[in-house]
Amino acid sequence: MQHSSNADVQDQPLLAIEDLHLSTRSAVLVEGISLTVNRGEMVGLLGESGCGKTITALSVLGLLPKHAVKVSRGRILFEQTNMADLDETELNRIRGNRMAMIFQEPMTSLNPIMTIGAQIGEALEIHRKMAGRERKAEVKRLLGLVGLPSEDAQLQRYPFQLSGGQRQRVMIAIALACEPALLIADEPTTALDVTIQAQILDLIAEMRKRFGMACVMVTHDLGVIAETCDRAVVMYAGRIAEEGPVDDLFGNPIHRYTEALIGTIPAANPPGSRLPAIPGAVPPPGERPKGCAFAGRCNFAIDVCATETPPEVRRGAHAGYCWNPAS
Amino acid sequence: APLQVAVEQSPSGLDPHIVTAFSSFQIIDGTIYEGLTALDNDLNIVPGLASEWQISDDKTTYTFTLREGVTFHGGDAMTSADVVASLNRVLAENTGSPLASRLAAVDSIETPDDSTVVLNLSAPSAPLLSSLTSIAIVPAKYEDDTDSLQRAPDGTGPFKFVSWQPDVAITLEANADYWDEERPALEGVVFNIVPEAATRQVGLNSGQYQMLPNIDGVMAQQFQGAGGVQLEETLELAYSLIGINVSRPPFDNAKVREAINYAINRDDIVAAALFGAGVPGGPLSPALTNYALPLEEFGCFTPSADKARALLEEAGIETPIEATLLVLPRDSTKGIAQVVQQQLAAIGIDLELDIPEIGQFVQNWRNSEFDMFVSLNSGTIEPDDYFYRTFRTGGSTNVFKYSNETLDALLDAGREETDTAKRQEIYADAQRELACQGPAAFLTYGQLYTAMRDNVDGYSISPTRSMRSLGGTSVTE
Amino acid sequence: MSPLLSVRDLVKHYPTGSGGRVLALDGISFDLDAGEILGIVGESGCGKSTLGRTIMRLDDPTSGEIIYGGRDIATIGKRDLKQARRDIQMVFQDPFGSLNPRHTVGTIVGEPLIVHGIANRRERIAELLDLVGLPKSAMERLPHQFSGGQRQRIAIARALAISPKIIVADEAVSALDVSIQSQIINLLAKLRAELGLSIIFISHDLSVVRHVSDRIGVMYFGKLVEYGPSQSIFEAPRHPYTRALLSAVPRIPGRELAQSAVPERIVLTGDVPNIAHRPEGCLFHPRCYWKQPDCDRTSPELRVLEGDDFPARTCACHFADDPAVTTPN
Amino acid sequence: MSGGTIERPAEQPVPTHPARRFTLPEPSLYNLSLGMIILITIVAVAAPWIAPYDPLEQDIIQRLKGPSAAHWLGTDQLGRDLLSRIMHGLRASLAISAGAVGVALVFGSILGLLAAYYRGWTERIIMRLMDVLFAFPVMLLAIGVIALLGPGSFPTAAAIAIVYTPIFARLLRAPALVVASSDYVLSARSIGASDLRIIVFHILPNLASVILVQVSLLLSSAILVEASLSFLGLGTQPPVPSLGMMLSEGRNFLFLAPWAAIFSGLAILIVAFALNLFGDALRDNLDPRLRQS
Amino acid sequence: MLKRLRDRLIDLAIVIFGVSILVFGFIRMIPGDAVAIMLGANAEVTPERIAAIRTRLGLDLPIHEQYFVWVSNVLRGDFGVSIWTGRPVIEEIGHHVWPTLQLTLLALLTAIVLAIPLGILMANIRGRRGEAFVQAGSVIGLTVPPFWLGIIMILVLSTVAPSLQMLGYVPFTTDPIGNIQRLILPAFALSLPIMANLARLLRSTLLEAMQQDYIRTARAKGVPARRILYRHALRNAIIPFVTSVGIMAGYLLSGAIVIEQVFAIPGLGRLILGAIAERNYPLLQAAILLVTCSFVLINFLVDIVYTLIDPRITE
Ligand SMILES: Nc1ncnc2c1ncn2[C@@H]1O[C@H](COP(=O)(O)OP(=O)(O)OP(=O)(O)O)[C@@H](O)[C@H]1O
Ligand SMILES: Nc1ncnc2c1ncn2[C@@H]1O[C@H](COP(=O)(O)OP(=O)(O)OP(=O)(O)O)[C@@H](O)[C@H]1O
Ligand SMILES: [Mg+2]
Ligand SMILES: [Mg+2]
Repeated sequence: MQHSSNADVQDQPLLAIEDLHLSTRSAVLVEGISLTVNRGEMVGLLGESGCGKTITALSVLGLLPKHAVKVSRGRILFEQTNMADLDETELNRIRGNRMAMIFQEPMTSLNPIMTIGAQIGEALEIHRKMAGRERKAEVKRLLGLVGLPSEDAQLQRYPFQLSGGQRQRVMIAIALACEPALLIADEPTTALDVTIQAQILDLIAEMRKRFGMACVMVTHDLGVIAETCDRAVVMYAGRIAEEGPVDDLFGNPIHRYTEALIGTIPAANPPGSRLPAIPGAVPPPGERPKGCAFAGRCNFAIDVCATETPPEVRRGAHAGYCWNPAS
Repeated sequence: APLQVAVEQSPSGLDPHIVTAFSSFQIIDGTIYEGLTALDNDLNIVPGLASEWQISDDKTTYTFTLREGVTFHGGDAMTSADVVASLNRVLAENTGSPLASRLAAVDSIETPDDSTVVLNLSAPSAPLLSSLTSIAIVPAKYEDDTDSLQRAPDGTGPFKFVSWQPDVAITLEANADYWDEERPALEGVVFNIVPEAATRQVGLNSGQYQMLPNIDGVMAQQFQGAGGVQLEETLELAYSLIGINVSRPPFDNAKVREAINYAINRDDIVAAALFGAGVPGGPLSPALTNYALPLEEFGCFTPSADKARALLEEAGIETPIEATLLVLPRDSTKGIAQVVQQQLAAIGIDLELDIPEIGQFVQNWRNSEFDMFVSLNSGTIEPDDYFYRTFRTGGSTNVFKYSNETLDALLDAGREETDTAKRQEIYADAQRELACQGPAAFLTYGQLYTAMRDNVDGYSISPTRSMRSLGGTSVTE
Repeated sequence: MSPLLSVRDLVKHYPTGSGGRVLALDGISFDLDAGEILGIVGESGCGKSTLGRTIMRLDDPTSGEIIYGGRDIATIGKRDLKQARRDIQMVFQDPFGSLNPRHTVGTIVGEPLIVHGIANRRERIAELLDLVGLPKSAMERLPHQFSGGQRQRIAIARALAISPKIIVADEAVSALDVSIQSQIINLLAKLRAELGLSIIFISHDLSVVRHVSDRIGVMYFGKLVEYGPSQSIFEAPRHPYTRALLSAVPRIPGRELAQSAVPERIVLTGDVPNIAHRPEGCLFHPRCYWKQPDCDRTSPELRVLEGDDFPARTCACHFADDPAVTTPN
Repeated sequence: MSGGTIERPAEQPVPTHPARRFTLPEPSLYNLSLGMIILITIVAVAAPWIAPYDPLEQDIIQRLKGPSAAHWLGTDQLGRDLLSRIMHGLRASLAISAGAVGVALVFGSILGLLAAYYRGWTERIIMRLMDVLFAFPVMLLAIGVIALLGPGSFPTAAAIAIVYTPIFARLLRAPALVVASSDYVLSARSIGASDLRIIVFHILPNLASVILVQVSLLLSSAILVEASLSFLGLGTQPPVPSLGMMLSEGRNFLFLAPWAAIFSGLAILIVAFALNLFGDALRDNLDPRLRQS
Repeated sequence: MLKRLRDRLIDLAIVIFGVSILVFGFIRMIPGDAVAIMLGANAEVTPERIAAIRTRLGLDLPIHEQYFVWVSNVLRGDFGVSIWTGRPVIEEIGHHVWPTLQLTLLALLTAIVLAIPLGILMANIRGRRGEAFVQAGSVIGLTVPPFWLGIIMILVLSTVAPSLQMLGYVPFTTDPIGNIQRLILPAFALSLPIMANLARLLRSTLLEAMQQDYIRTARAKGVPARRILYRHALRNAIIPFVTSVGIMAGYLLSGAIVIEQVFAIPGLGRLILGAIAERNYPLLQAAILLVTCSFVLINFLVDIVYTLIDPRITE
C-alpha cells in the first residue's frame, strides 16, 4: 500500500471504525462501534471486563480468533484501506509495521523459548528486511529506547528472566520496532504494580511524542484514561455509551453509566464513607436487553430505557447515548 | 548353498549327554553325533559307530567292534578310549545326565584294543542296544567338561558344527571326512529359529526356508495343496496321556480310572486337538509294531458314557467329582484338555483346568501335585525304558504313585528277558494291566510331518524326530 | 485495652529450588484492635499474601508470635488451631478459584458449620446469604453460575459462617470490576459496623485501602516500611516508597476530594528487588529518589518520627524526619 | 433514589462464562464412541443370554468352518461358535481390564493424592517407589508378575493393576498439586477441615475428569496388554475365552481358518478403539484449568 | 542447573537400587526351581544331584546373601554365566541387544519422522471437514495390536510378494540390505502406535501452543502463518514431544517383546521370555536389569535434553 504525504490524506483519520459488529455463532459481542483516530492522537477505550474492548482492538488488526468471532457488519478503514479487503499477506504487511499492538498479559505474551533479541528482531527482519549486525544494532537501540539495558548479553535473555515491567517494555520495543502509525495498547498495565504502571504509561506517552504515532489505549481504569488520553470512548455491554474529550467526559458525563462509574471510585469519596455502588452485573453477550443495556442497573432508568435504543445526546465533541442523561 | 531349515525353539544347549528337549535332540542326533548303534527309520537297530557286536551266551557281555577310520570333527581319530570316556561321562554324577539310567545295567567296561569295547553287565539287559543308540560318542577329552559341548558340539556325524547365533540360527556344514563312503550331498544345514508358526509357514511358502521338520498336523494341513511344498509323514513315538494321581481319592479306585477311560472319546480328541493328524493309542505307540497291542484288546477304548457311569456307581462314588487337571502349556495339550474336560463332564467329573507356566508344570508334575495331568511325552522304542521308570513301584518318573505287584513282576522279567517272543508276551500283559485300570488314560499318538520344498530329495522322517537322514538329503536346483 | 491480635516480629522463609530461601516476611509486627480495619498495601510479591496465610497458620511461620486471645497461634497444636480458626477467617483474591467448582453454594457456605459441628445448618446458611445480599435460591446453584461479585459474596458468607472475630481479606476486591468492587467494599464496611468484625484488608490499590482502613501498613519486600493511622499516611506520607505509591495512583481531574499529598508524579526507576539480588542496607535504596550515601549500608528500623503530627505512626527510613524527602529532586 | 444498594438482593445469577463445562466440540466422534462403548458393554454383560451358543460347547464335526448362517463368524478348532466366544471373550477381557484398572485407580490415586497433598518426604518416598515400578516396561513387569502368580485371568489382572498403579499415581499427582494449592483448598483448610475431608471432599471430585479420561485410555490399553499377554500364552487360559487368547489360538491355523484370528483381532481393535476415542473426546473437554498443568 | 542435575542423579541411583532389589526379589519369588526345570521332565533325579547343582549355582545361600553376592559381582562388571549354556551372561545379552536396539531405533525413527508432519497436518485440519476421519485414523493407529498387525502383514505380504525375504534376522554387518529388508515390517508394526501417539501429542501441544498469547503477539508483529507455525508454535510444542519420546522407549520395549516373537527376531524380548521359562536366573536378572536401567537412563537423558532445549528450566 502506498503511503503519501499528501495534505488531503493527512487530514483523513488514520483509523476509522464504522458501525462495527462482531459476533460469534450464537451471540453478538460488539454492536455498532464507530470510532475515529486521527494521526498522533491518543484515544482511550474504556469499559468493564467483558464489554468487548479486546475483541474490538483485535478486529482492527485482523486478529480475531479464527472460526470463533467474525465481523458481521461495518468496516474498519486504516489509512483509507478497508481491512476486510486485504488478504492475510497484505494484512501481515500492515501488522507490526504500520500498526502495532501491546497486550494485557506481559507474562504470557512473549514466546517463552525465544530470546528477547530474536523476538524484537523478528519484526525488523520481516518488515525492514534487516539482518545480521544491522538488525542487532537496531534491536539494541530499541532496548535502550524502552529503558532496558542494551548490552549484547541482554539480547540473549529469555522472557522468564525478566520481571513483568521489563517484559512489557520488551513488548513495547517489539511494537515500536517499525515505528508504526498506530499503536493499540490493550490494558498494557493492568497486570503490573502501580509504580511500574506509572513507568510504562510514561514510556508510552514519551514514545508517542517522539514518533508522533496515534495510540488507542484500551483499559478499564478511569485514572489511566484521564491521565493519558485526549479523547475517550466508554463502552458498555458491547456498545458505545459515551465518547468525547476526556475533560468533558469526566467533568460532565452524559451517560448515567459513566456517571455512576466515576462516582464509585474510592478516591472520589470521603474515606470511610459508603461508596456509591452500581448494583448487579454487566449482562453477558447474548443476554443483553433490548433498549439500553444499562437500564437494569441504572438508578435513573425510565420506562423507555428498557425498550428503545437510547438516542444520541451531543454536546459539541462530546456525545452520549442515554434516555435520561445526566445534566 | 546350505539347506535352510526353520525350527520353532532355540535349543537350550547342545551337549548330547545333558540335553533332553526335542529342540536340541533334533539338531544334533544323527547329524553331529552318533552312537555305537543306530536306528533306521523303521526303528530297527542297525550298526552305528560299532560296525558289529557279539553277545555272550549268558547275555551279560557285549563286545563291540568299532568302525575303522572314524574321526571326530575336531580331527582326532575315534578310539575305544573315547567310547569308554563317553559312557563314563554319562554315568558320572557330576554330568547329571538323564541318560544315566539307560546304562544302569553296565557293570564294567573293558578296552582290549583301540577298536574294541567290551561291556560287562550285572544282569542281562534287553534294552541295552537300543539305549546305546541315544548315547553319543564324544572325544575323551570332554569326560570331565560339562560346559564346552553345550556350546560347541564335537561328534563324528555327517555334519560339523559351525556356529550358533542364539535365537537366530545354528549352522552346520558337511563333514568332508565322514567315515561313510556316501558323503552328505548338502553343503550344510542352517537351523533357523523361528518361534511364530505363521512366520515359519510363510517362510516355507516363500522359499526362504526349505524345510520345516517335525511339525504337527495343524501346520501340515495348511500346506496341503500349497504349491511347491511336499509333506513327509510318520506316526510318532511321542504320546499324549492323562495321568492320574492314584494317591488321591477317588482316583485310588481302579473303577474310577476305568470309568475315565470309558468316558474318553479318543477319536474326537484326534479330530479336534490334533486336527485329525494322529491315531488313538494304548500304552505303547502303534509305531512299535513288535509290541503294541491292537486297540480292540482294550475294552475301555470303545467310548461309552453308560459304562462309565455304571462303573462309578459300582465303585460307590458320588458324582459330581471335582478335580483339577494340570495341563502342559502347549497348544495341543490345551486342546486335549478342553476336549477331555467336556467328555468327563458328561459322566459327572468336573475338571478345572490348571494351565501353569512350563516351569511350574514341571515342578507340580515332579512332586505329584495334581489330581490329573495331561501332557505330551517323548516315547522310546524300547518298552522297558519307558514302562520301568514310569509305572514300576518307586520308579523315578512314577509321579502317579502307582504300585501294582503284578505289573512290577512283569517289568522285572521284561528287563532281563532277551528272547523277543517272550518279551512280546510279557509286554502284552503289561499293556493289558495298564490300559484301562492303570494310572493313566492313554490317549493318542500324533502324526508327525516334515514339510519341504519340492526340490528337497532324499529326506525321510523318523518317528523319533531324529533328522539323521539329512546325511542323505540333497537339493536339486 | 489490649489489642485483639498482636503480631510480633513475624518471619517467614520459603526454601527455593536452588537451596536458597525467600524471605517472604522479614520481621513484621502490628496490632489489630477489635472492630478495626487494618489495610496492608504493597507491590506484588512483597509478602502480603504470605502475611495473611501465616496469620491463619495456613503456613507455619519461621519465627515470631501471633498472639490471639492470650495464646500464640504460631505454636499451638492442631486441636487448638481448629478452635482458633473459628475466630479468624479468610477471603481470597480470586473469586473464581476460591470456590470449589463442584460444590453448590449451600455446601460451600455450610462446610464450616459441618466441620465445626454446628446445627441448624439450613437456617444459618439462608441467614448468611441474606446477610451478604444473595437470594436463598442461590443455595442450590453452582459457583460458575454467578458473577465475580456474587462469588465474592459467597466467599464472604462462608467466612462469616462460624461467626469469626477477624477476617483476613486478601485482595478480596482486586479481581473485580470497578463497579462491583464498591459493592464488596460496602459489604465489608457494613459487616464491620454491624458485627463488630476486625478486618485485615490486603490490597495493592492504595485508594481502596485508604477508603476502608483505620490503620495502614505499607509493605516493601517483606518488611513494613510505614505503619500508622490511615489519615497520617495519606495526608503526610513520609517514607519515599509510600510517597511514590501515592503519587502513582492515576487521578481523575476534578474528581479528587482533596489536594493530594504528593502532587507531582514520582516515577521510580529500577526494578522491584527479587530474591536473586536482595540489596544491602535499606531494601528500597536501589529505587529511591532520595538515596543517601548511607542507605546501602545500614538498614533503617521502623521508628516513631520526631515531631510528627501523627505520633501513632512509625516509618522505616533514615531520613523520614528530613523535610527534604518530601521534595524529590 | 440514591446510589445503588447492596442490600437489594442481586438479580438472577448470571453465567459469567458461556457454558464451557462439558460442551463437546466434536459430537460425532464422541457420540460414536459412547454408542460403541454402550453397545460393547451390553454385549459383554448380556453375553450369557444373547450369545447364540454356549461358548464352550464343542461340536467336533463343525470345526474350523467359515462364516455361515448358523455360525456368523465361523467356528474354531473345537467347533465352538466364534461369535459366542467373542462375546464371552469380550466379557472376560473387559472384566480383566476393568478390574485391573479399578484396582490400579484406587491404589494409584491414593498414592498420588497423598504425595500431592503432603509433599515433602511422603511425596519423595511415594514417587521414588512409583519410579521404580515405572522403570519396568509394561510387558516386562506384567510378565514378571505372571511368572510369579502363574498364567491366568486373575494374575493377568493383577499384573496390569500393578503396572498401572504408578501411571495413575504419577498422572494424578500433577493436577492434584494444582488443586491442592488452589484457593478453595486453602479456604477449606482455613475453616479447619481435616486432611481427609479435604482430600476426599475437595481434591478428589475435581480430579474426576482427569480420572475419567485416564480410566478410559488405560482401559483401552489394558485390553491390548491383556491381548499381548494372552498372545504370548501367559494371559487367560482355556477354556474360558478372552479376546487375546482367541487370537493367540487362532493364529495357529491362520492359513486354515483365518477368520478366527482376524475376527478376534478386530474385536480387540474395536474395543480399544472405542475406549480410546471416548477418552480422547473427554479429554478435549477437560476442565480447562486442569489442562494447563 | 547443577543442583537439578545432582538431584536427578541421586534419584536415579535410588531408583536403580530399587530396581535391582525388585528384579532380584521378583525373579527369586517365581515358583519353579531352575534345577528341576534344567533336569527336565524325563530325567532321573535324585535329591543329592539336585542339591549338588544348587550348590554349584549358589542357590543354597539365604536370599539376601545371594543378592549381595550378585550385586557385588555386578558392580565389578561380572554378571555371571548362563545356567544352561555356561556362556557369560554378558555375551548372551550382547548377541541379543543389537537386533532389539536396531528394531526399536528404527521404529522410533520411523515414528518420529512420520509423526511430525502428521501431527502438523492433524493440527491444521482442526475444525475442518475430515478432522473426524483423521482423528479416528489416529486412534486406530494407536489401538491396533502390533502383533496382530504383524501377522496380518505377513499374511498379506506372503500372498502379494511371496518371494520377499523378510523373515528372521541377519546382522547388519553381514548383509546390510537383508538386514534392513527384514526389519522394515516389524519396525513399522512396532512404530505405528508410537507414531499415532506422538502425532496426536504433537497435534494437541501444537493446538495448545497456537492458542497461547505469544502467538497472538507474533501475528500482531505481522509474522506470516508458516513462520508462526514453525518458528513459534512448533518449537514450543516440540518440548513435551521430546519428553514423551523417553516414555515411548518403554512402549517400544514392551512392543518389541511381542513383535520379536512374531517376526523371529533374536532380540532381548525373546531372550527374556526364554530365560523365564528356563529359570535362567543370572541371565534373566542381567537382562531385566539392563532393560530397566537403560529405560531409566533414557528418561534421565531425555530430562537433560529437556533442560537443554527449554531455557526456562536452566535457572
Ligand atoms: N473467542 C471467543 N469466542 C467467543 N466469545 C468470545 C471470544 N473471545 C471473547 N469473547 C467474548 O466476547 C466478550 C468481549 O470480550 P473481550 O475480551 O473483548 O472483553 P474485554 O472488554 O477486553 O474484557 P477484559 O477487560 O476482561 O479484558 C466477552 O463476553 C467474551 O466472553
Ligand atoms: N509456597 C511458596 N514457596 C516459595 N516461595 C513462595 C511461596 N509463596 C510465596 N513465595 C514467595 O514469597 C514472596 C511473597 O509472596 P506473596 O504471595 O506473599 O506476595 P504478595 O505480596 O501476596 O504478592 P501478590 O500481590 O502478587 O499476590 C514472593 O517472592 C513469592 O515468590
Ligand atoms: Mg481485554
Ligand atoms: Mg498475593
